[in-house]
This record gives sequence, C-alpha cells and structure tokens, in this order.
Amino acid sequence: MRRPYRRPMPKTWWLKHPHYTLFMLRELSAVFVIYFALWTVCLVQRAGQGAEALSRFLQTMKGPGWILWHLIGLAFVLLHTYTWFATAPKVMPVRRGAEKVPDGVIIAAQWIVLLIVSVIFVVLLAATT
Amino acid sequence: MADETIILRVLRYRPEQDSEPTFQEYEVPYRKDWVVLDALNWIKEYKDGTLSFRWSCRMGVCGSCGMMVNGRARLTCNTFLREFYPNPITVEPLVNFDIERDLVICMDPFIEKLKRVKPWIIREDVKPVEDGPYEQSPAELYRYKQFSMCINCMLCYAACPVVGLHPEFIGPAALALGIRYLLDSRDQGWDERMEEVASHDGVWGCTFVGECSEVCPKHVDPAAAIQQGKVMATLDWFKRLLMPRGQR
Amino acid sequence: MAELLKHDVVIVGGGAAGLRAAIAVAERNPNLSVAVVSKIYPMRSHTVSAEGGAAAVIKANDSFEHHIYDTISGADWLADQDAVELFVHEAPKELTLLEHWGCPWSRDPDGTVAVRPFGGMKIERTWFAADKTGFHMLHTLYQTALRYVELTWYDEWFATKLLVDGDRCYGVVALELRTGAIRGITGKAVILCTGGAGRVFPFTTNAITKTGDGMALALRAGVPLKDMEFIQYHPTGLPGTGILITEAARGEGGIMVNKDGYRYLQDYGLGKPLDVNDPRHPVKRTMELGPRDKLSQAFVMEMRKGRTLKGPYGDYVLLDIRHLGEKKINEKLPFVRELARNYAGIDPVYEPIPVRPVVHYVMGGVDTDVDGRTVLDGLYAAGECACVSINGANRLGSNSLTECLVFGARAGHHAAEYVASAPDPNDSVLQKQVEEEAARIRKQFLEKTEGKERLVTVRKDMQNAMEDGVGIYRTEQSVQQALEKVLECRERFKEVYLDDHTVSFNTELISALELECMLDVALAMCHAALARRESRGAHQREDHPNRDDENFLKHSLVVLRDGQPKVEWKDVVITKWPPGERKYGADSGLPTDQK
Amino acid sequence: MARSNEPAVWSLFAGGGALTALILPVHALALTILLPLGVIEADSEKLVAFLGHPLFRLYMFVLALLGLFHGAHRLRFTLIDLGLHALATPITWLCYGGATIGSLVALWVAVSF
Repeated sequence: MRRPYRRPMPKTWWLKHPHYTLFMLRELSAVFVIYFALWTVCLVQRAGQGAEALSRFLQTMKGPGWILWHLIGLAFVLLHTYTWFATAPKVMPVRRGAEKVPDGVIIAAQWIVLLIVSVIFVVLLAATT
Repeated sequence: MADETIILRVLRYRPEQDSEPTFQEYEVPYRKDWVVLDALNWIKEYKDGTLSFRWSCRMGVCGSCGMMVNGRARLTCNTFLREFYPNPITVEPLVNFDIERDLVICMDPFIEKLKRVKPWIIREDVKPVEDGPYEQSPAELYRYKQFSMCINCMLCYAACPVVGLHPEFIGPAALALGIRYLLDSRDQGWDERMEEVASHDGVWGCTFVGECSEVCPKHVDPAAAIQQGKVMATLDWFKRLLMPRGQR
Repeated sequence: MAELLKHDVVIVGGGAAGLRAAIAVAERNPNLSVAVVSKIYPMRSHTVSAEGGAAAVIKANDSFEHHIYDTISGADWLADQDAVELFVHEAPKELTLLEHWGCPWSRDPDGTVAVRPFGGMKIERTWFAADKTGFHMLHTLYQTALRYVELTWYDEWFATKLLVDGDRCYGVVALELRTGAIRGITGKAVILCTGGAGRVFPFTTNAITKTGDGMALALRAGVPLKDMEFIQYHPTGLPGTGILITEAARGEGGIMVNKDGYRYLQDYGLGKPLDVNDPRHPVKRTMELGPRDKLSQAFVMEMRKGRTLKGPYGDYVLLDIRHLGEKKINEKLPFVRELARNYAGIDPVYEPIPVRPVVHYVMGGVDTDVDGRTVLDGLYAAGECACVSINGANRLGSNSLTECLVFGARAGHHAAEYVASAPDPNDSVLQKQVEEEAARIRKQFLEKTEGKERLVTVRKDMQNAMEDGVGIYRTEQSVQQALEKVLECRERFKEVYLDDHTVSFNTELISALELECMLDVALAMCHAALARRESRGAHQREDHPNRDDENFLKHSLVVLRDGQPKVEWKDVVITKWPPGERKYGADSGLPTDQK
Repeated sequence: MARSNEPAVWSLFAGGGALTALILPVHALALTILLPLGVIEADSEKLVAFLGHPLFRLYMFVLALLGLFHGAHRLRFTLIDLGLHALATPITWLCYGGATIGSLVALWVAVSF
C-alpha cells in the first residue's frame, strides 16, 4: 500500500535560509529601480517647468527623510549591481577555446566599466553645470 | 573516544501507521570518519531495522542518498558527522517531494520531467555506425560537459523554492540536461527540445534564486545552464519573429 | 489474485548491460513489449561507479589481434577464444554507438575519441570520459532508453524468483518496494543483468546493491554458475571504505610505492621501473600497468615482508600521482582527486594516496554462450552477472564496460528473435508459482513471530569468512573453513528475525532477500575454489602454486543437483592462441620504441 | 508544451538589469543625494540645460523604459512567489501595464520638454 505524504510549503519559505532572504532582498531592489526611474522622469519634468521649479524640487529632496530614503535606495541598487555582476559569468560565460575565462575576471571587468561610466557621469554633470 | 556519541533526529513516516511525519531520536556512536549515511546504517543494522532510506554507491556518484541534513539538501554519503559534532543532526527527506516512507521520497515527478526535455541525441540523419564516431573538438565538448555531470540526486529540486511553489516547473537538473543536449555539437533536436526548454514550465519558470547551484554536489551549476537557456530561448524567439517559418 | 504483468521480454537489472539489452530488443523489434525490472532506479546502478574507461580498438596503431592477445593472456588462458575474438571485433561498434547516443567521450585535439592505457595492455585503447566513464555511459544509456516507448519501467522492483514452466523460463516474481506487492512479470525471455556480487566480501569497491541476485536466481533454477572461484581484487582501493581509485591513475603515470618509497612491483616479475620523468613512462604491460591479479598478489607479498604501511584499516601502500601535476590531475583524474579529498582526507596533488587491494569484480557468473543464452531456454544473462567467458581467470581493466554493451546487445538481439518462435506460457502454472513465492516471503519474513538472529551479524560473519578463506591467496584448508562458515550462516539465516513487518518500502526485507542471494553465491564460490587445485590468475592456491593446464584448462560449473551444489567442468575454447606463459615487463613482447 | 513569449519581456528585463546595474549607483548617488545636498554644486539654469539636453532626455526615457520593465518583471515573480500564485494573470497585466504606462509618460515628458 501507498500513502505518500505531501509537506506544505510555508508562506515564509524565504526566511528559512539566509540565501533565500538575500534573494528576496535582491528581488525587492526592483522597487528602487522603479522608484529611481520614475524619480528621474519627475526630475526632467520639473526641469521642463523651468529653473525655479527644479530648485524647489531639489530643495524638497534635501529633506533628511528624502535623503535617508534615497540612501536606502542606493543600498538596494548596489545590491542589485553586486548580484547582477556576480551572475553575468553564469549567464554569458566567455570561452577561449576549451578554457573558460574565470568568473572573477568577468566580474572585475564589469566593475571597471562601472567605475569608468560613473566617472564620466559625474564629470559630465559637474562640467556642464 | 570510543564512547562518544551523537544524536540523530530523524523524520519518520510509515504510511501504514502514521498520519503524519514525526521525529525520532537515535543516539549513535560518533566516529570522525563516519558520514551521516554510516550513522543511518548503524541505526538500521543494530537499533531499528524499520528505518528506511535509499543508498547505493556510498561514493557520491549514484545520487540516491540525498536528504535534508540540518535543513540543507546534502548527499549523506559525503556529509561527515564531524561537521556537526557535538551538536545533534536533523535528517529529513528531501523537501519539495512527497514522502513515500521515512527518508524515501517519491521520484515519479522527477522522472517525468527528465523525459520532457528529451535527454537523448536527436538526429535528422543518422550516421551509420560503420562510419565511426562523430568528430567533436575538445572545445565543443567543453561547451556542454559541465551540464552533463548531473547525477540526478535531486538536491537542486529540494533547494529550489520554485519547485515547491510551482510543482509543474521542470526544474534545475532536467533543464540543465536539456540544455546540455542543446549545446552538444552532435545534436539536431533544437526545435523539438526548445518546445519544452523554452516553455512556461521550462527555463521561464526559473526566478534565478541560484540555490540549486549552491547545493549541487557535482558543480553542474544548473542555475547557469538555465540562464544560458534563457538567452538561447530569447535569441531563438527573435529569430523566429524576424524570419518567416521554414527559412530558419 | 493479482494479474500477471505481461510483456514479451523481461530484463532484470538497469545497469549498462540491462539498458543496452533493452535498447537492443526495442531496436530489433519495435512491436515487442519490454519490461525493465530494477531494484533501484536505473541511473543508480553500479555501472555509475566505473571510472577509468572502456576498451575497444579504434586507433591506427592498435589492432584486433593485440586486444585479443592482451585479453586472453590477461585471462591466464581461461577465456573462451571464440568469445574474445567476437567481443573484440564488436567492441568498437558498441562504443561508437554510445558516442552516437551522446556519450561525452574525452577527445584528442583533432576531435577524434581519445584513448588511454590500462593495465595489461600492449597498446593504449581505453576510451574514457575523464574518470567518470561508467557514470557517463550509464546516463547516456538511460537517457537514450527513455525515448523508447516500448519499454515499461519497473523501477524499484526486486526480482526474487525465476518463473520456469517445463524447460523454459517465462519471467520473474518481483516485489514492488513502495507497495510491497509481489507480482509475476512475465515474458517469453528473461535477460539477467543484475551485476556482480562483491558484497559477499566485507571490503569491496562495489555498491551495496551488488549482491549477486541474478546469479542466485539462476543457480536456484538449475542453471550453472561458471568460474565462480575467480574474484578480482583491484589493487587500489581506499582503506576503510574500499572506494575505488581507478586504474587510470596508473594509466596516466601514477606509481606504487611501499613504506620505504620503493617501487616494489619490480620485485614481482613485472619488469623494471622507468623514472617518472622519462618520456617513455608509463610502459605498457609493465610495473604499475601489469594486470590486477599480479598487482594485488604483490601487495600481499609485500605485507608478509613487513614492507607495507600500517593504518587503522589495515596495511596499505601508496599510489603517487603527484608528478602528474595539478593541471593534468584536474583534467584527466578529477574524480580521483575528489574521492581522495573527501574520503582519504588528502589531496593527491600534494600527497600520495593510501591504497590496498579490494574486492572489485567477479569474473565468474551465469554460464552463457556468446548470445547470452543459458542452458535454460528463454533465460539469458549479460554483464558482470554472466560468464561468457571473456575474462577467464583475470579480467583486464576496461573490458567490463565494453562487455556489458557487446553482450547486453547480443542477448537483447537474440532474445528478440527467440520470443517470436517460443511457445506461450501456461499462465495458471506461472500464477501458482507467483502465489507460492509470495507466500514464502510472507511466511519467512513478514509474518514470522520469532527468531534470534539479526541480519547484520549473519551477513558480517559470512563476509569475514569469505575474506579469510577465499581471499587473494587460498588453501584447501582456508576454503574449507570458509565453506563451513557459509553453511553455518545459511542455517542461521533461517533464524533471522526482522524488525520491520510492514509492506511499504520495507528495505530491511530487501536486505534479507539480498543476503539470501549472497549466501548462495558464496557457497558457489567456495565449492569452485575448492575444486580448482591449481593457481591461475586471480585464483591462487598456495597448496597448488602452479597453473595446471593438463587438468584445469577448464571452466568450473557449480550447479545445484537435488539442492546440493556440485562442481562440473567444461572445456575452454582454444582457437588460435595456445596457452603460454603470461609475461609482463621487458619480455612481454612489447615494442621497445613506444611513444 | 508550447514555447513561451516570455523573451519579449525578459529581454527588456535583462537589458534593464544590465543598464541599471551599471548606471544607477552613480545616478542615484549623484542626482538624488549629492545634488540636493549641494555636494555637487549646480547652477539651476545650467542644470535645466543639462537635464533638458536631448541626450539626457533620451537617456531618461531609456532608463525609464528598461528600468520599469526590469522592475515590473521582478515584482511580478516576487508577488507570485510570496503566495499570490492564484493571481498570476492579473499581477502580470498590472506589472507590465504599469511599466508600459510609465514608459509612455516618460516618453511624453522627454518629447514635450
């Protein structure tokens, strides 16, 4: 005779192991990606209304609540970046003949690109304003 | 030294008498070179012959002794007691599967999923055996080699929350195998196999938790296989979109 | 009363031989229904543990002649030469088929299949998939077999008895593990592919499943077991666990040293060692690439001289592959490294591996012809559980995986033809046998109310008796003692009382049925070892230290007559290669200008 | 089983993931924190010119499009994995619908500057 037993999956499965929790946090970074994208749309929209509107907007953003919120967002975005770069060698492995380029090399290369892009971004921003 | 012992908390479920699983504790001699499987065998041989579990090769290649050890999916033949001593060890059947009895899970869904990805070479033209083997360069071999190392131990299914949440998900091991054949230079079954691999239950079910690769005892990295499968499926999808049928 | 589960061909065992046979039947005649009955899921079969490779002539520098000669001389001339010839000729085709089915054979840079040398070979001819050849072959076969809808999979069904009506075999009685149901699975042909019986011994490379089930089933049905005295000890197992360190480690250039760091094999007629840095090292059919029986025997001699190392699991010597370097070890022997790290606690890149001889393979088995046929019509056998024989007194490394394919396929093909003309069984006769067997199992194990023996003690006593009496070196007295102990264990087995009396996934019951098989196989081994009063290959009788072709160039056959084991004899088939002296080392007829 | 049309959204998700991983750290730090705090000093008029530059508006639109689809995709699976499996279809419509609307708004902002 057979009577297989099915164990239910608890709703809190993502708290059962740090890896699952980290995964959930990684997925939640999406909220901030959305947020920053929309925030940028707002920024440009304000800029479209003129210098004064833009100043007022930035003034509001100076509030400690906003800054804290953005710092949290930045942390999540960095988590997103870190995890995204870490998975790149899995998604798109690079091979030279039979040899696989080590994951570390691919990950480091991405961070170097990020650094270059970041410098360009800041320089452009600082130089034109 | 010889008197040292360790506690094993083992999940028991006997369908003929239990309505649900319960834990049973066993005190087992502690030996530095014993693995969890050795301890289970000691229990079965000397204390309680009613404890059921699967095992065979005891050298980490047959894939039958996977269980949850302290909540992690492990091969019990290469999980040493010394990793936990002197703390007790909890042993449960792999999660995300039905329990047949004690530490034995029901493998039927896995076998069905294995078949779905058509894990065999599909050829339009079959080379006569007299003409000898196909040529395959070492580079071509290494494209899929890693994904051919799966021992079907199913630890990845126990580690994958998607398998638990959506039982119809084909899952890490079977998908990695499907992708192994897609990447094999001798295979011509791309279209046929893609129907499953690139289906909703296939690679697209995966949310890339990545835990399958963490627990894989053979470093198959099914998560990588599945992500590469997504890239392959995406390129294929655009190709089909841009090119009329029959001209691919 | 449960209906019979009817098929055309019933295959028992899901390892390399069983799966190859299943595919062969399905390819030969797609209208046949094939049952694959396996006590474990097929991909768990012990084929999975084979490491080094599979032999077949493929390279231009090799020839069938070489492979035949290596096999026959390795077998100490006890192999049937017609069978060896046929085996060698079909081997490349079978390995090529595996390649067509997707087996990831390791490759040379030009894309052709790579080969490596193994013990006892004049020319390197072992195809390999790194050092997980058996694993890759088994999974390739299983996955390929999954495409055949003609196959019905009885996974985790344990065959307990052959169904015989008159002088023909018509199926098996089998127990479904998860329900405990005992059913008849019938067909006009049965192919036994249940593997070897290494678990008869306490220290073995073999998986827990290798309990000689098919051999015992055949023996009980009156079919002889052939050459059961020949037990192969593999020279390099890990002490304690018995986990195999593949011969490929030596094929790639690994050396064996005693406690003084001395390459002791040179003292045992295996040639002179070359420096490991010499480009000609390792020399084939020499030193570490001698045959397994000689290497294991050399270990015992070293031990008697006190030149082995002492460890908690007995004496051992060292297998040193450090000079190969990390890159080559990772590429060619990754599993060796993984196993040594996990189970010996050493990294072979930096330290030599402790090893000792360990029971690895049973050369003997169910007596068959080259088509896998036994004396019982409708009953076939292939793989380790069969004895064709191509392995004679000592199997060459990497011949057994190929053997599973060649003779699995031949048995499958022949069975597919045979069932077309075989008469239908009488269902009620079979039904009755099923009921009797079910009743026996219930009565003897599940419904038993008392008994003073525990399974494990009987098993261990049997295993130790076999190791002590029928080990690498034997005498009349030692075998006689083992035989008496085995007989005593058989008596005690009747007193075994199980803890588990339930039906659903009762693994203790399976262990009991397996022990019952092992006791029969052990008995056959003892009788054969007593009867062969000579030393040949893996059968070394210290009271009869020489080979005796005059009296024993014969296969032993153990057969049950009125329930009593009797030893009979059958001539070895000698065609073109008259028995000669086995020579290894410098005088092995080896070309001196090897690459 | 049929092939899924998931590649349509997955390619946007992957593109968005790559773009945002690369640019969002500096983008968020510079624009949402350093700029309001005055660490990066900017003249309002010049800033308007910078933000209104066609290239920045194009960048804003691409960031919005890819970022929103990236986020929507993840949000969709997260909600389902948290136990809303039964609502998979409406969640899917909601997430990608939202991303589409957001992208259209971004396009309008970019064009109507």
